[in-house]
Amino acid sequence: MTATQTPPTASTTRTMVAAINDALAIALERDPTTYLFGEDVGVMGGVFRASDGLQARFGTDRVFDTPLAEASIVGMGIGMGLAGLRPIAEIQFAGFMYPALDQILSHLGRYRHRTRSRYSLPMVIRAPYGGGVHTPEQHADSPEAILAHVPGVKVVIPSTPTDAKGLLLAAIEDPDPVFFLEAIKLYRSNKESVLDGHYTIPLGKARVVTEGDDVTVITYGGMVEVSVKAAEAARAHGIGVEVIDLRTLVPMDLETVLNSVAKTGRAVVVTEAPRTGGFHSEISANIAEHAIDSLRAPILRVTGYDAPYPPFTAIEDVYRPNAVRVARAIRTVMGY
Amino acid sequence: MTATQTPPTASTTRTMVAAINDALAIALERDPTTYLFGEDVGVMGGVFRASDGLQARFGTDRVFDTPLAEASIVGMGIGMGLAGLRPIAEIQFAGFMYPALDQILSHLGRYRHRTRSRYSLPMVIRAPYGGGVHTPEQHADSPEAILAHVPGVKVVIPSTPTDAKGLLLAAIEDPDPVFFLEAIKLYRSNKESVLDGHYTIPLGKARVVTEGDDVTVITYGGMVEVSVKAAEAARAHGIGVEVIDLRTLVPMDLETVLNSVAKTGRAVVVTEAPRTGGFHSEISANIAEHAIDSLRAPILRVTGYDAPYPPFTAIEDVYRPNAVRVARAIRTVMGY
Amino acid sequence: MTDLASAPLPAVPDPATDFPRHAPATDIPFQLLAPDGTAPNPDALPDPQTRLSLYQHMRRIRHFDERGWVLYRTGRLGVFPPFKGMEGSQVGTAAALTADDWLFPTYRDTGAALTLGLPIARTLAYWRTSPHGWHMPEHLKVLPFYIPIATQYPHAVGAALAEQRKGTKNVAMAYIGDGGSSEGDFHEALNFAGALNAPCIFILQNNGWAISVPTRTQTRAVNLARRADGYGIPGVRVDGNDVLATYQVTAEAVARARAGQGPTLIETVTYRIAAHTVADDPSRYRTDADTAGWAEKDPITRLRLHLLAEGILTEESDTALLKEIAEEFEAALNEADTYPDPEPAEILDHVFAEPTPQLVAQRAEILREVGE
Amino acid sequence: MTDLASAPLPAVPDPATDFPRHAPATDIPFQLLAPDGTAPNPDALPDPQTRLSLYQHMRRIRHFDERGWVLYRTGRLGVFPPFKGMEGSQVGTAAALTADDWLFPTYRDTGAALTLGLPIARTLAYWRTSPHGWHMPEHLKVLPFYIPIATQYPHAVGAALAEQRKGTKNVAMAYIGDGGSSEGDFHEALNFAGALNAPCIFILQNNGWAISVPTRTQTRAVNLARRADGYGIPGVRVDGNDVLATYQVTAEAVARARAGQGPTLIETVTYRIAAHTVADDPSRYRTDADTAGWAEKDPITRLRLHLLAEGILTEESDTALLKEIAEEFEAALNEADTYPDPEPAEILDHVFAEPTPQLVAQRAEILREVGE
Ligand SMILES: Cc1ncc(C[n+]2csc(CCOP(=O)(O)OP(=O)(O)O)c2C)c(N)n1
Ligand SMILES: Cc1ncc(C[n+]2csc(CCOP(=O)(O)OP(=O)(O)O)c2C)c(N)n1
Ligand SMILES: [Mg+2]
Ligand SMILES: [Mg+2]
Repeated sequence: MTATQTPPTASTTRTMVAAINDALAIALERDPTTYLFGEDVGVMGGVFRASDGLQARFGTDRVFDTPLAEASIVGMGIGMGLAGLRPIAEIQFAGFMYPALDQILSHLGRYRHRTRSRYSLPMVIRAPYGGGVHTPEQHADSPEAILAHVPGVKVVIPSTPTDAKGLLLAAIEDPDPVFFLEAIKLYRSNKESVLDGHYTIPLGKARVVTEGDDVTVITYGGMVEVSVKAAEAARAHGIGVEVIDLRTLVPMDLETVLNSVAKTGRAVVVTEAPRTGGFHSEISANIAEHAIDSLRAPILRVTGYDAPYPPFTAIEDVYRPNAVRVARAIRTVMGY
Repeated sequence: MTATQTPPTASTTRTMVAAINDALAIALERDPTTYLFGEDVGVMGGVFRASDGLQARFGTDRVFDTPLAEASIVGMGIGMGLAGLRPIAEIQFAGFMYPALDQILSHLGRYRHRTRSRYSLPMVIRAPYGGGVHTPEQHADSPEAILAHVPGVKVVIPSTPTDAKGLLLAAIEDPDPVFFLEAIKLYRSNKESVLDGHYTIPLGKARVVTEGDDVTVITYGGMVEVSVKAAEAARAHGIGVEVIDLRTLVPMDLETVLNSVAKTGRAVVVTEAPRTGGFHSEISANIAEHAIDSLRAPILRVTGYDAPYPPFTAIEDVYRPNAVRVARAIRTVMGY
Repeated sequence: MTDLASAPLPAVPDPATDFPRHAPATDIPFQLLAPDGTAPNPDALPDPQTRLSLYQHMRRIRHFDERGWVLYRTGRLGVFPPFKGMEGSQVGTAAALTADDWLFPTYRDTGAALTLGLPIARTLAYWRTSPHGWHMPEHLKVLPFYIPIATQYPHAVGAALAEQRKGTKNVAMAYIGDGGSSEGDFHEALNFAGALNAPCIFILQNNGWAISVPTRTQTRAVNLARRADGYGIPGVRVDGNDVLATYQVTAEAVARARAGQGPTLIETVTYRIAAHTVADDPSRYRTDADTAGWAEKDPITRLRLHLLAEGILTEESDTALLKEIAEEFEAALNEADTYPDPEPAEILDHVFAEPTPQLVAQRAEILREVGE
Repeated sequence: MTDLASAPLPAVPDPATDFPRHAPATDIPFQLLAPDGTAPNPDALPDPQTRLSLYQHMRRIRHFDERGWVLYRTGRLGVFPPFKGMEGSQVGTAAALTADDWLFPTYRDTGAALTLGLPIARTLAYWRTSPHGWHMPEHLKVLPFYIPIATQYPHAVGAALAEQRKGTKNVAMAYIGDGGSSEGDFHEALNFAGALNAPCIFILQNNGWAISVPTRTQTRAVNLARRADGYGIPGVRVDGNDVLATYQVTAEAVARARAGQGPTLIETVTYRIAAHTVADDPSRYRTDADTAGWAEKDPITRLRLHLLAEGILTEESDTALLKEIAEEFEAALNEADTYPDPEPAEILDHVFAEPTPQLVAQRAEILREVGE
């Protein structure tokens, strides 16, 4: 964490969504150029209550509901960013980012480049993503690989309340556009003691969650707890698993990944996105390019499948990787 | 190639765009349920003349200009597909597919799945892609990785006139949605003798362009000729390069790739898309997962960079991989 | 009425003779029946059998909605979006179609789909998130409820265009909400349909809310039917709680579309009396003052008063109807209970006509997983 | 007039006193000056200095367009989209702004950007695809020409909203074409601007064509200004070849926006006399019959006749003006010629404020490559 003017002293037990709410409040409080908007973020405080109470506190000018149109939520944010504000947009679910992909691909990542830094876009786009909580069709998508393929945007995915708060504040203060995806599954499932007040966690630095000498598991967001569970199971069998939480997909902290793989010689990548073209493959390709000599086993990918995330509650858990699947991959690379 | 009722006998020298035009004409002729539409495809015959003469021949009902709105070009095509037609849509440039990404991600690949095969979408979406010809901003994008990450759609990218025709006819006859990306650079740069009449080339089968024992180069579309040039240069230095033209990204012909890598032990992947999250990484990850034992060197990626394709003519060639860059990668893996 | 599911829909009128008047896009919604059930112009009403039929359908879908809440609370139905108060809008529009026409419903339009003949059991299966609910019956052209907002509008244009090009007289009808009308797809679809003269009926159910966002925040416009002008197509604003008026303007639009006269936008002015979904708590964003007055505009009460006054319905026949509806529903519920749970590997079914090598391998992974 | 680039734009009128009349959204475009240069209502015209200034600006951008063709043919300019015949539309709208306002031009709107003060040398650099042309001058809020269609409209809403929230009186103006008005972003932006009361002026230049697609194929609507009704905002249809009328309705809309009265949609009815771009061959899709009559509606000829008749311009002063314009242009061309070519590694500049490790490594790759 980065030192700040007013170092936080006390802390409070918070869920991830509460930590996000806290971060948004701090950002709105500290910087009058920040604005928060999206569908149902104002009066209602967001469908997950991430912005609960913020409109009442900061007014309808700073925190407001928009019409229902994601392309323009992002597009309007771009215009606000050009004009020197710091827009924070919420897209209600990551699967509803799709109407905004034109604005994202055509503009969001290109503005600094196409104006040779005359303009920058210090915009944050938050969206809940991922499965595991029996949401309706298209509410459980994990489109991070698409966003990570857009030059000029950063992609952040936290896995703990503390990280969520510090990374979100760093994202808001970043001079460039940042996607901030929040695993729905984690919103309320875990609480932890989170520092009060302002602090940031730098973008682009991975976190080593568990240390181990035998296998490196690289993952992020909602798959971190799954991977940690698998690591614990493996440890019971004497296998040391180093779980790396990337925290930031772009820029990726390749150094931490490569250092670990250099030590373990085995890598498993875990995401809940569809297999073909997921960000897991990018991680894997980086290892295959930069650490081939260390590798003692294939790089396995534990992921969703090449089908839409199923809207069929009874079988959705088959799609989303669980600790058993990760543990099997760990055993496979160990037994290789 | 696949045998057909009326096996082609004669052949004609054709550019790739002429071969595409021929394929479209044959499809429209053979199957009255095929429809061709998009911006400027009718009266004008397309900005690259891919549909030249087709409206005059098949009428304004079958071949027609739409209003300027890509989301609805795809969305309307979906509706036509639901109703049992075979829509063929042209998106004027792949970089203008972005407004349609919502329809693509939310629906195009999901219809068979969400209706349990009650409905299928035998739709083809053609678009020119890629750089090398000094087009304006956003006219040189290579978004194939995004499309390949969409479950339920196929992605085809030809590299020769003969392939373009046979693959396009196969795509049109496929019962599921297919993206067909055409490298602008190749539209008129090469001519070859292309069979007249109807033939298809099956989707999902790669083509070994040059054989070699030392290095496998996996690529597609506009990068095939670049890779072949590099392979020729390498051969002059006694290095045998096997260039594989994937032809179909989804489904990928992994078997052909793995067989080659098993033989050569070295792999280089080449695309012109941005580095992070490109389809090159998917190819690489597959090799790292399935052929680690064969690998004698890192899997190198020769690609575009993590910046927008530059609209600055004077330096755009720095961005797009050329034979020198591919040759260097070949030398690197050989010298490893 | 013996088989409610296949109860005949009212006969569709001939535009030339039956509807010489084109409902104008005034700000005041077109109405045939006042909230107290009186009809200022009795001659303008559809025939008695049509009125009764519309009432039966409204009753039937209201029962679905009411039972849905109970089933949800007892864990026998998943989260679903209720449509109470919108029966006039949903029945009045869907009833103007035949089974040969296309219906593109949103998640809110269970009632419209039921009206056109979607079996109750299948509908329950959908809201139970069973794959059976997604496989639509072959004799209908009803699409599974759309979850993403507005994307169905261009699909309807495509289906309508396909019918036009095939030379049939079939039309496509798509639903959207006040919120959905802010999305770009809404605009594009209306413009495409106008430009291509597609036989498409666009129903915009303005129910006052998009989750927590009231229509006045959604747009500065008061009259959303007026948007049609911008595409050179007719737009009609109708009282969606007046099923007779809604049916009449829709039937007219359908007839026009069948006659090759192109698309129509119909704004049905109605109200979302209930929560956004059964899991939503509207007290977080609206007060009783917001909803005041709408209960009195209930579409069922209104038509019921009228039918009783006209003698088309009696208290007795109404009671019999309710009983029949309840029986039908319980039978369907029993049927839905017999649908087996899906197999794990079904998540990979129906991705492509022929599974790719990747999908074959992934299916094997799943089977290994499950076998363990 | 000594410095054309910084020639003062006409004073902006006060809405209360100068424009009590709100131009109605009739189908007949609002006009002050007939094609023959006569003014049916001379009292309604802007003051003589404003008229002269608008003429000077039109002349100046016409020169750019004409020289552009020549430079293109001799390889000294890249492909660019000409705007001949649209000078009334571009000058009449942009002239209503000040340098504190935002301008979101499309590739077609070189003339509008020049009018607001974008230096000619920089503009030439853009069409030479030099990075110098993308770096917009700090004293202006003009964005680099938009290549993808319609996406600028929501940006303008955001910039306008930002000005509103900052409490300034600045406005944002965005251009779009008849083709662009079919995209979803058009609709969303107008609705957002209405709902949020953003001080935004939406200019829809209806020039009859979207590459090969005529407006009648693009939409069934004849009057695109009417679309404003659907968002509860004013819409004005104006003769874009009448720079005085265009200027007047735009100045009025700007004044309204500055006064907190929200957005306006202005359809300027004009014509793309020339090809889509200098590399396009319109004979593939249109005939002389299509373009017939439009040459006579030339916006420059029209105002010139009027100014000469009124004695605001003389043949002599006109000749002097042309000479001055030509000199200014050649000086700018010389300046543009001095701009150095970009360095190879510049393709990786300006992606992020701080290059990521990945970009640092990729830059090293390029430098290795180039060094070889
Ligand atoms: C593209 C998209 N954005 C957001 C959502 C989340 N969402 C579901 S319903 C809804 C409100 C829709 O309001 P309206 O269109 O008026 O329909 P109603 O619910 O009133 O029937 C929103 C924002 C979604 N499903 N799809
Ligand atoms: C999203 C997108 N789709 C397609 C294109 C290709 N394209 C460039 S200009 C043009 C026609 C635009 O017509 P209009 O909006 O009327 O503007 P005009 O060229 O007449 O000024 C098209 C289709 C594009 N640039 N962006
Ligand atoms: Mg609503
Ligand atoms: Mg135009």
